[in-house]
Amino acid sequence: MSSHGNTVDPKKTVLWDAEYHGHDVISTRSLGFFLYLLSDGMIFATLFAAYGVLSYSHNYFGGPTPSQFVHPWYTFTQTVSLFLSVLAYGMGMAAMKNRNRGGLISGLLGALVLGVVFLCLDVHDMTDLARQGITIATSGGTSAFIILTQVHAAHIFFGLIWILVMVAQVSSKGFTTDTVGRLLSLRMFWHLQAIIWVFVYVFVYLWGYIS
Amino acid sequence: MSSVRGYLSGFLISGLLMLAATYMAATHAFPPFGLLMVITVCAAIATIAQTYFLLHIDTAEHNIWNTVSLVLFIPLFVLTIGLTWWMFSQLYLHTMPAMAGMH
Amino acid sequence: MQTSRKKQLAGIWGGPALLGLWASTANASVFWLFDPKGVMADTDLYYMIVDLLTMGAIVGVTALLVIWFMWRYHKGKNRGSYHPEWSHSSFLEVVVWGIPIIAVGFLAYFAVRGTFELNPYNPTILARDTQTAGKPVRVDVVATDWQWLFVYPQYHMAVANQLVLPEHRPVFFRLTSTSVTSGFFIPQLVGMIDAMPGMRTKDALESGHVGEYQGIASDYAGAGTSWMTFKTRIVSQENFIGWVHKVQSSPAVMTESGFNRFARPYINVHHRVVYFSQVPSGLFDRVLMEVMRGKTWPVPPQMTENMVAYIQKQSAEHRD
Amino acid sequence: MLVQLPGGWNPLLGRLALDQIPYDNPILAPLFVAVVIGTLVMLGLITYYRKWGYLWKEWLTTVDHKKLGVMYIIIGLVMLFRGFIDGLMIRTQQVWANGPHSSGVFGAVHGYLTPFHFGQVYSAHGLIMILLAATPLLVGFMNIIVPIQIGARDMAYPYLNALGLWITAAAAVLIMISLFVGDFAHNGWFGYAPIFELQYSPGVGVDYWIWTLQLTALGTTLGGINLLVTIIKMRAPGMTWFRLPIFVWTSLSANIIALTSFPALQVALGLVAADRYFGSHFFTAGFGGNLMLYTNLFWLWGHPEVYFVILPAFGMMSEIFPTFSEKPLFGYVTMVAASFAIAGVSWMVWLHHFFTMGAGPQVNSFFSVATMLVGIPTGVKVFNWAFTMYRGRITYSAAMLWAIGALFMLLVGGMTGMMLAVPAINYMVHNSVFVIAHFHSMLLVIVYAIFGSVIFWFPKVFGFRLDEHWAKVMFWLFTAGSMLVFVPMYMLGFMGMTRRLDYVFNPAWHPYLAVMEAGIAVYCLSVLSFVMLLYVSIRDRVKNRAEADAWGSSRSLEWLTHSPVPFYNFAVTPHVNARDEVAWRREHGLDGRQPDRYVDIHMPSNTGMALYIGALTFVLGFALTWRIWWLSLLALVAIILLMVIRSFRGDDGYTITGAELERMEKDALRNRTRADGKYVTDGLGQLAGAAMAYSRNSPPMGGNSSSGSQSGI
Repeated sequence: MSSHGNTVDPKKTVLWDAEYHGHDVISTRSLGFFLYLLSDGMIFATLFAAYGVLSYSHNYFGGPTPSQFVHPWYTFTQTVSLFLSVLAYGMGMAAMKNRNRGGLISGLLGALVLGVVFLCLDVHDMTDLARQGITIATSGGTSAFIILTQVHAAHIFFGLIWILVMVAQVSSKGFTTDTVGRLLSLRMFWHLQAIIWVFVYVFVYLWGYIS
Repeated sequence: MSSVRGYLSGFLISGLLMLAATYMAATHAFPPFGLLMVITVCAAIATIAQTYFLLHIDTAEHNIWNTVSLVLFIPLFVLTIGLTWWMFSQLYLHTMPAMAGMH
Repeated sequence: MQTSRKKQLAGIWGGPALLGLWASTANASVFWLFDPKGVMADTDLYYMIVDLLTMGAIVGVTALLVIWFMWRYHKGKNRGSYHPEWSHSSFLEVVVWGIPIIAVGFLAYFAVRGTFELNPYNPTILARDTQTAGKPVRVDVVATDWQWLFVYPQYHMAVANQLVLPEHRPVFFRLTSTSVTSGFFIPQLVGMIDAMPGMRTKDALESGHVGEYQGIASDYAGAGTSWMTFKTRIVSQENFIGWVHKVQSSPAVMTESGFNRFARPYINVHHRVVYFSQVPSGLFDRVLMEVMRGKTWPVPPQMTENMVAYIQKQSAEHRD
Repeated sequence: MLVQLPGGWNPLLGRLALDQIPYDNPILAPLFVAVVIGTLVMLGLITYYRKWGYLWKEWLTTVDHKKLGVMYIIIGLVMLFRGFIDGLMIRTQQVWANGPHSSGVFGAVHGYLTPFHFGQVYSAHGLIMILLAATPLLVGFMNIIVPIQIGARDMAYPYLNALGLWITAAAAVLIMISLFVGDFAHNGWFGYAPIFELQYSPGVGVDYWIWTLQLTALGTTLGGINLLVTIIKMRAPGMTWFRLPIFVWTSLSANIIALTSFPALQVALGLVAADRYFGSHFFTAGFGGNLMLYTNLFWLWGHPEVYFVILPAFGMMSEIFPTFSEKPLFGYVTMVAASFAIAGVSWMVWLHHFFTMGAGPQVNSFFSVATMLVGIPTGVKVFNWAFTMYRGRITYSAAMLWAIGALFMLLVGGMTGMMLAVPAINYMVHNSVFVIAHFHSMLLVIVYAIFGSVIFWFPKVFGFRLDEHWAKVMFWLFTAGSMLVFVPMYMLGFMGMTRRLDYVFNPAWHPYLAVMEAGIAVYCLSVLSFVMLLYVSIRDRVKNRAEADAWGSSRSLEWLTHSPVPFYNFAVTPHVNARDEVAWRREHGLDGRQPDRYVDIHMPSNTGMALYIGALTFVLGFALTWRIWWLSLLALVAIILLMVIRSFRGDDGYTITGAELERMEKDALRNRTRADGKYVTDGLGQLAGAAMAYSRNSPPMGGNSSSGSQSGI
């Protein structure tokens, strides 16, 4: 605010900063990725808005509603496997802190396997629904239900590819600025999927089941 | 924070809350509206626990911008969902009188 | 500077030319929005004037202020003193925030009041109108691709592409569409409301001015939108009764299967008006429900690639 | 899972067939020939002058934020021209097809465009002007100026920046291809449900529209993240929040909007795609869909998007006014607050685009009042600009004229905007040409600000000023054109004329439409004068050579470094001491002082990867449009593979030593004082090279095989 001071001594004023090397690379990276994740969160918020609008009883067009086709305990196993996957990833990150490469890789592999379990359960659920004639084309309500859950599943799918890539990178390169930065970004990505799953699970599966 | 204990607490809190919510929903423990309230509370606590223990959102200096941006985003999520739902509940009320209120 | 002055003159010659244009056609009836003939449109104009006066005052003063600053602080002309440091004034800050806040507060009051007065589902302004005489007329409006069907349930009759209403009687519309969203708009009588497939909106109007007014499909609905117009005639009560009798003696009748034919895509280039002396009761609700159940009247692929050819085909089919 | 399609489909080519090429269309076929010849001439010239290598090394693979910004602006200007031609076609159709006795040709009953073709023209016009002209132009300026204004050496993610550019370019190519292969959507630029459903739009037009929009959304989101992180993390020492130039503040608020709102667009379009490809029922009238949900989701993005494009324009005006008033901006803090107030309120107003939906008076009242709130900070901004001129010393240079023009346009647009915010008025003018005139007034604010900025910042990027005389000629012609087109349009709005009429049924409107057509002719002259402006300026570039501080009264940090800006922006990171650093240094006699010592700096390497991925997104969009499933899958897998490959290779960048820097800086200073200006005198290629006047022989390359010596990209 007091930028226009009266007297300035040209010899004492700092005009250039040769020693300035900028900012910490990893935190700059993770901020950018976090912003991406938030915009991804907005995608889910918009999908939830759409789901809310399309989950009135007339939106199911007289057809099956989630209260008829959701099985809470089945989906709970999905919840458990996703949470365990996230936990495994977290254990891997704790190992990384101790520069334990083997621990990290086993954590990643654990997360991978449990993520695959989650995805298989989801695919099984969807094919089961399709067999009962409940598809994306059944009614506006089922369209919203299936898109919302499957967009989440698609995130899991791409996360799994990324985990695979990171397993390969950590094995070949070890801990570099690049790999550590990416592992941190992936951690945010993976953990955010768990947070979003809480909403999907509670407000789409459970609420759909009870209403 | 990014310790084994943090991750375990995050897992246990959210896992148990989801277990409770699933149990109550599966057994229809309360009337629908009360049930909705209860599972909403479960979801809220689980989300907060996960945000804190897993995403490490706090006011530490290297995280501050992540926290700031999250705090700025949350009202937008609420506005997006809330205003849309309100708008369409009103629209259904006005244009589909026979259908509205059958949520 | 000399040359730029000339250009400046060249640049603003358009102003007087436009004023001349305005003057040449400045009989009010060209400006439909300034020449309302119904209670609803009257009220719309009232709010427009309130808003224009408020905003015009602020914007006008601001524009003059800017022009004055531009003249006074022109570099080298030495008309105003130069204060290179001056960039803050608490008083002015309060003023620059205060004026818009007051103006917005003032207009917000009118905006909310107007929204309720002109609420298409229940316009309170109609209830307050003292000239109202007689019981309301009800009209069910069905927008198809690309015609209007006006059903008069009280008289068990329907008219395509023409609306005739008695003066001094409130008219209540229910609107829906068979295909895509369309807009119902009679500039001199009532503002726009969407006619949406699978949904039922409402609107209302009342007019004390006998005459003929243009109705428009205000929302883009596909190839035939530009021709999807209808004349609205406000007639005296006696003439209205006479007209109703005329329609009721028309040979054409609307049936359920007839409606399915009627709703097929049709570009009304010849401004065809059809009177249907009979209409199955509950047609409006049935159309609404059918559309909700997924009935559509699809547009054939590429049908409008060559419009002349399509119109010929359409005429050859002799559809009604 | 996939829907049944009307018309043919085969596994190899999808819906693509020879009869999808409109070779018999009397308007498109000659245009197609012209485009082909033009492209061949361009390619021939590049080959003849042996510029392929230069083009590849300096532009196609660059990650330099300035060159990327220049390319954004070139895309924007080209698409602005395309959009203008569309506008010309719309105006010509309306003035021709007026009244029942008007003639018709080319299969149209009246005028020369069939309704279906007319629908495509105005849909393309709107989409192009908003997303492929205004947005790239503004993103381009943010790209060029923001990093220099905050004293950064590049963006936070140079590679992501290039990726954003090439995805935007892919979107531009996709919409241009739709002219010659297949057709475009006729549902308006924002789309109407359910008119874009397969029953009402069976062709590929809507699919082109979906994927073009998706690509621009993706590109803009990437750019938005990049600018946000750059502003938050890359500021020079001493550049505290309240020393940021207003353009940086408005860029920050604009990109917050972009980041938060574009996902809504992606969802809206994704759901349209689900309807069209998988037969879901989000926006159908029947089967439990809700067609207004589409409108809701679209404007959930659409309205914030309006502020995304207007806020940077406000920032540009806030830079131009103080410079040519020789005074700091009045009410800096208020200006910042106003920008964020606009950004914040932009999330609560979107329903005013469909007041006529009939959601009831409570909903309409809420959104009406919220909309009016936007008027408060906008009004504050206008007053602040006015008081910046007050007690100043105003020079009416061309840039200042454009900024003042923008101010007056904003007054008109703001006033009519406050009318539209009142539902009682909105019911009468919604979907009328009054709305068109209103938002064109607002978009003209952006266009005026952009042309002002082109003139204002041109010397910073290219090292010489644009010709003032022709810049003013263009300004007055453009202003006359705007008057002639949009004043009658407002009048027609009061007459009740609705938008998108391909046949104008009321002959009383004809004189006004004729005046608008005349305005279009004047606009054409202003386009010609823009070409003339470029020609004369390039011809006289030596005479118009610019100093570091091109206007002599500049204020913010970008004017500290040389004009043109060297590829490393600042040889030594400046230390910021004041809000308007350059003005502060000038006032204290510190201007022109150079650093006394140079240290090594680190720069990112060039890479072709972004270009490849951009090209693949085009392939993906094209394949999805035509439902060529194998190609879509191939493109998607290739994109993922390229990303994985790049992540394995990493980007180590390269180092410029202090000694090398010192030599380049000395050269720059010598060049600056040399009268003959030799380094910008040989041909147009060198003109573009001006921005690289200090560059090393060739920047190191990664991403292609020719540079095996590099450790990474």
